[in-house]
Amino acid sequence: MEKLDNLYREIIMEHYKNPRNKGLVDDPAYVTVHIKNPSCGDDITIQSHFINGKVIDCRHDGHGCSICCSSASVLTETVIDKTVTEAEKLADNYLKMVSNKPFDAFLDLEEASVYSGVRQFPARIKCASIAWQAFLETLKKGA
Amino acid sequence: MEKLDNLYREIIMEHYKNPRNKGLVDDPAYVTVHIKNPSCGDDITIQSHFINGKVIDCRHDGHGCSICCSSASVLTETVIDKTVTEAEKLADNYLKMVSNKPFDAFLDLEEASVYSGVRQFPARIKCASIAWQAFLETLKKGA
Amino acid sequence: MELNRWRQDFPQLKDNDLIYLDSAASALKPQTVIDTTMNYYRDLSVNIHRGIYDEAYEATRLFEATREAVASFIHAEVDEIIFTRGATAAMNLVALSFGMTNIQKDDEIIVSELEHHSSVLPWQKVATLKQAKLVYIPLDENGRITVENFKKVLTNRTKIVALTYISNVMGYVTPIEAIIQLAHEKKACVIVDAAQAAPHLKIDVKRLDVDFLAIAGHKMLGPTGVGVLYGKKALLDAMEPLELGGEMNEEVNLYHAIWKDAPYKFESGTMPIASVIGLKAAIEYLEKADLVSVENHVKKLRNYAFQQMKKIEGIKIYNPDADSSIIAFNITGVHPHDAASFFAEHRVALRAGHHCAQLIIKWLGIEACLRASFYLYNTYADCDQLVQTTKAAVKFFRSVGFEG
Amino acid sequence: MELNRWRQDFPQLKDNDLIYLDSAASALKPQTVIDTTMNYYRDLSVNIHRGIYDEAYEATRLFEATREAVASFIHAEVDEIIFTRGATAAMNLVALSFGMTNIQKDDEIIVSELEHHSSVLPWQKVATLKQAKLVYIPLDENGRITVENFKKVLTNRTKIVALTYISNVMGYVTPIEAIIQLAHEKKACVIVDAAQAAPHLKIDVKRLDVDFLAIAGHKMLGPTGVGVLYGKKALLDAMEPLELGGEMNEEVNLYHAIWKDAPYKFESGTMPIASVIGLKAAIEYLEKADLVSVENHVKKLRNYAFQQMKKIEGIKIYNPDADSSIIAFNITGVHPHDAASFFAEHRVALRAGHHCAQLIIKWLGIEACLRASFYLYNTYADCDQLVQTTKAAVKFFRSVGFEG
Ligand SMILES: Cc1ncc(COP(=O)(O)O)c(C=O)c1O
Ligand SMILES: Cc1ncc(COP(=O)(O)O)c(C=O)c1O
Repeated sequence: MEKLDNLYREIIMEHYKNPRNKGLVDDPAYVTVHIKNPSCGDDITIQSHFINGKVIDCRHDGHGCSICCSSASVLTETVIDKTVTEAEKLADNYLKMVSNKPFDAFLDLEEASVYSGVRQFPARIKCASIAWQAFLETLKKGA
Repeated sequence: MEKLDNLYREIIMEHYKNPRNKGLVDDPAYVTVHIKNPSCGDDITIQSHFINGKVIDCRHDGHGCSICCSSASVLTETVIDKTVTEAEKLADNYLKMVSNKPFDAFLDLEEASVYSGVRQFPARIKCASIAWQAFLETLKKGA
Repeated sequence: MELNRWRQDFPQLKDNDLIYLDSAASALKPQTVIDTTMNYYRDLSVNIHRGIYDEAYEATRLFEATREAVASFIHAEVDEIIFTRGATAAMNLVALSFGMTNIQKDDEIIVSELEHHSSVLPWQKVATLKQAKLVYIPLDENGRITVENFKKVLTNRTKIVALTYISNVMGYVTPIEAIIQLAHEKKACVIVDAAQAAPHLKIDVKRLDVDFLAIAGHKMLGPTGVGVLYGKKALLDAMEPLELGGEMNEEVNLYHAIWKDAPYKFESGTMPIASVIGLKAAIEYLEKADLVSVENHVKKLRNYAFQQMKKIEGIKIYNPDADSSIIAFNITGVHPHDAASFFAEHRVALRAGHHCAQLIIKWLGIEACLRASFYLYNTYADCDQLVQTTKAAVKFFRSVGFEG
Repeated sequence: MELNRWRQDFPQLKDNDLIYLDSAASALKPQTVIDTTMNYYRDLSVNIHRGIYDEAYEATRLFEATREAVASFIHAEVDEIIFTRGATAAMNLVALSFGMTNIQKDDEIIVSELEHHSSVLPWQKVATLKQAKLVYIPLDENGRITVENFKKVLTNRTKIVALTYISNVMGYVTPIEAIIQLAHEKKACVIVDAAQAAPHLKIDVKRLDVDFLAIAGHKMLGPTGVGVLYGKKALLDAMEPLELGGEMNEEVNLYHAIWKDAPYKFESGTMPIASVIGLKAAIEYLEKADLVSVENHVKKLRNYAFQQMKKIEGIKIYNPDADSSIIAFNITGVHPHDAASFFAEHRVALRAGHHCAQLIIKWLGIEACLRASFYLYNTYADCDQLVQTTKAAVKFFRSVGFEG
């Protein structure tokens, strides 16, 4: 079951059990986007705080499977302190990677790169995607 | 095309062109039943007048194909002056004959027997049946 | 027999003497449609959505691939495509949801006597329940909907215009592009019944700017039990679902629930999965065949048959100037059900009746008629057979005593 | 592998390592159902009704033969059988037509938290629109509907009782016979959701005296896209059709129309002909297999699996006392979607989620669960595979860090 070992990587489990930047803030400076995965009930909210073209903060909350919840945590760590342009490029690239589309392998996805194992589980691509999709929505709405 | 010749017999055409007992009466002594053939739009009304267990009069009106209209005319001629019991037996037997079910070949259907050709046209059985079914309904309602 | 490059793909026409001239009722199916539908039953046959195992994932993928195929076929966005059980259900959904919510007393709903029952009865009901006015476009002397006559009934109170794109009796193409533009000037919403159009015309919902459009799978080479409602995204978003159940909601509580976004909120319960999957093969077939070539072929056939039919004494043709593939006619003095039996005996499959369009039949002043309709698999030989059989029918019925 | 006399009839299980434990979502199809459906497309593929040529007549005959088969399968009269696009559509028809006409302010509608969304959401809507009261039967400590608790909510204002016959999550059989009798004493009307029951229990609508009953074809070995609504003739006669269109009317005029009698007035437009025809083969298969033998087999399998499952540490089973073929469970500390991927990798097809029955999932106090469901083609080997894979799953998830 190499495929499964490849999916449930240590970093993922670590973020699942100890999520970073979890819990929403009640601050109008944050752009909030809520996404539900209609096909399995996963439910994620992402909040982003942009200042001068930079992602100052990013937070998440919600529930769902380990892939979904951990990816929200990894997302926040990846995008915080990036410029909006960098963050958008990373998110695009990440979404391409997990959904098995051609992506830029030279762009450093940092910890998020461990989600490449999801490609072998087409039914789980959505789980790994929704937090990042929600983040892109916050970009669209507020950056 | 023997089958078609067998369907459009002279007696049938004769009744189609010169229907007997056609036109309804406005007399509460008559039992009226209206049937539509939902599958082709044929529309037939039968009126029966029963006295002392006898079919004193039977009338018809409506529109539809030659088989439908002529059979209404033939019906009226066949059942008038029969006892209710006889008429019911005839109608039962006629309906069995046209729908290709076992029927009593010794019972004299008189002119109605020319409708045996319908058996080879399953899609037309309904056409040949509705006037007689309507007559049976008048029996049920009023005899 | 002349070459027809499509005919061989239709298993029913192999080793069969059938002259199939009833495609306006239902089209025959090419082998690819049959195979695609069957493959689902044989290799998958599982439910879609929420399934994580391979078969469920694959069935879901195929199901959604049809949505993409339909969207690109009519130039819509993917989330503007709702699967229904047929064109009838699609048009009822618009009337019962959008219509019942947006129509008020004294509003006007424009329809025509060319409509199939499924395009007029739902609006008859809405008009009655809401005390709105059902307004019929006066047809011209040939029974056509014209832009001129549409202008006569369009008012500031017009809220809905529900019209057929191609009449299933007369084969007329409605000038819907101009009508839609005029209707929109009055802020009226236009619902187009494309059940007969989708198999024959390239439809571009964006160019037409149509608000809602209904399609029937089985008339465009697809399986039975599936249709499509196209609706502009903003209209669908504002519209309440009609049938409630599984898969169409995000959250269910004891006393209230939250729907998914369109199109999913309109697709409750287990969908006709096999038929939806099979519909993609039908669309691919039509795209490969190319609707322009198909319609060219069909028009040539119709014209070839018509030129001979019009010379036959003892028949009456009701739509000499049809734009599309239909010849509506009767043998004078012979009820169409009598006539249809003769054609059936000669293996010519025509439809007899009012074709679920009683209003135009009444407009024509007849009880019913015969309808021959052509499609891509038909041949000139089929036309010859129609003509010969019609001649033989006239002769036969006269010989047994029917008077012309 | 032990002998299973049915298994070989299911092409999907041949030369395949699939352990199919998702029949409560959709049953696999036997070859006869596939063939019957296919034969329609290959040999007929024409529309029904009003067709006088042989193919149309034959298609109509086959279509109506299914109605007879369904009627005899559930002991109804032929004209009490309405074909719909599924169980969901059947229950919506009752709510939107019968319910919207007969429910008034302050009337009470009894449902339960065991309902599938399709059995509760339509009544939630009727209750809201009509300002009626939606009343939930309190479930007992195991989540069961009991006659005792039903008595507690039944009042003189109860107008509708809508309950599932077999729960699709817990596998409980509702004591509907007693409930129907009690409801009728209060003149309330009972709608039974038999989507899960029809594949498992011999249903006798006459003996039950049920007013309406809904069935899903695809769960009882039949094609997708077809369901059945049974209704007592007198109730159907008094009920207005929901969807209007072709074939359901006798007469259409400009401003009013006359419907056909039931069941036809409820079947508008082109029906899912292939699926209806295929459904007959499914019923014949089940009748030949004999539902009592089937259910015996299924119960043995369920019990065999359950006895081993309950010994596995680290899982929680929610319905130890199920009456029917379902095991609802979770691996503690593991989200069911994570778990389902593991099962899928081992070719064990389970469903993960809320199974379109969120109310019972909430009642259980969980977010979602895994569901294994058994049917006639399953074997003891399938059960062993389920048990082994569950054990391996617990071990795997603990090893990568999920805590129990
Ligand atoms: C208990 C129950 N009722 C109703 C339904 C709905 O059936 P369908 O999806 O075929 O409309 C289902 C199937 O999901 C079910 O399990
Ligand atoms: C013009 C037109 N509209 C609507 C329909 C209804 O389509 P369906 O019966 O597939 O719902 C038909 C087919 O009979 C039609 O010809």
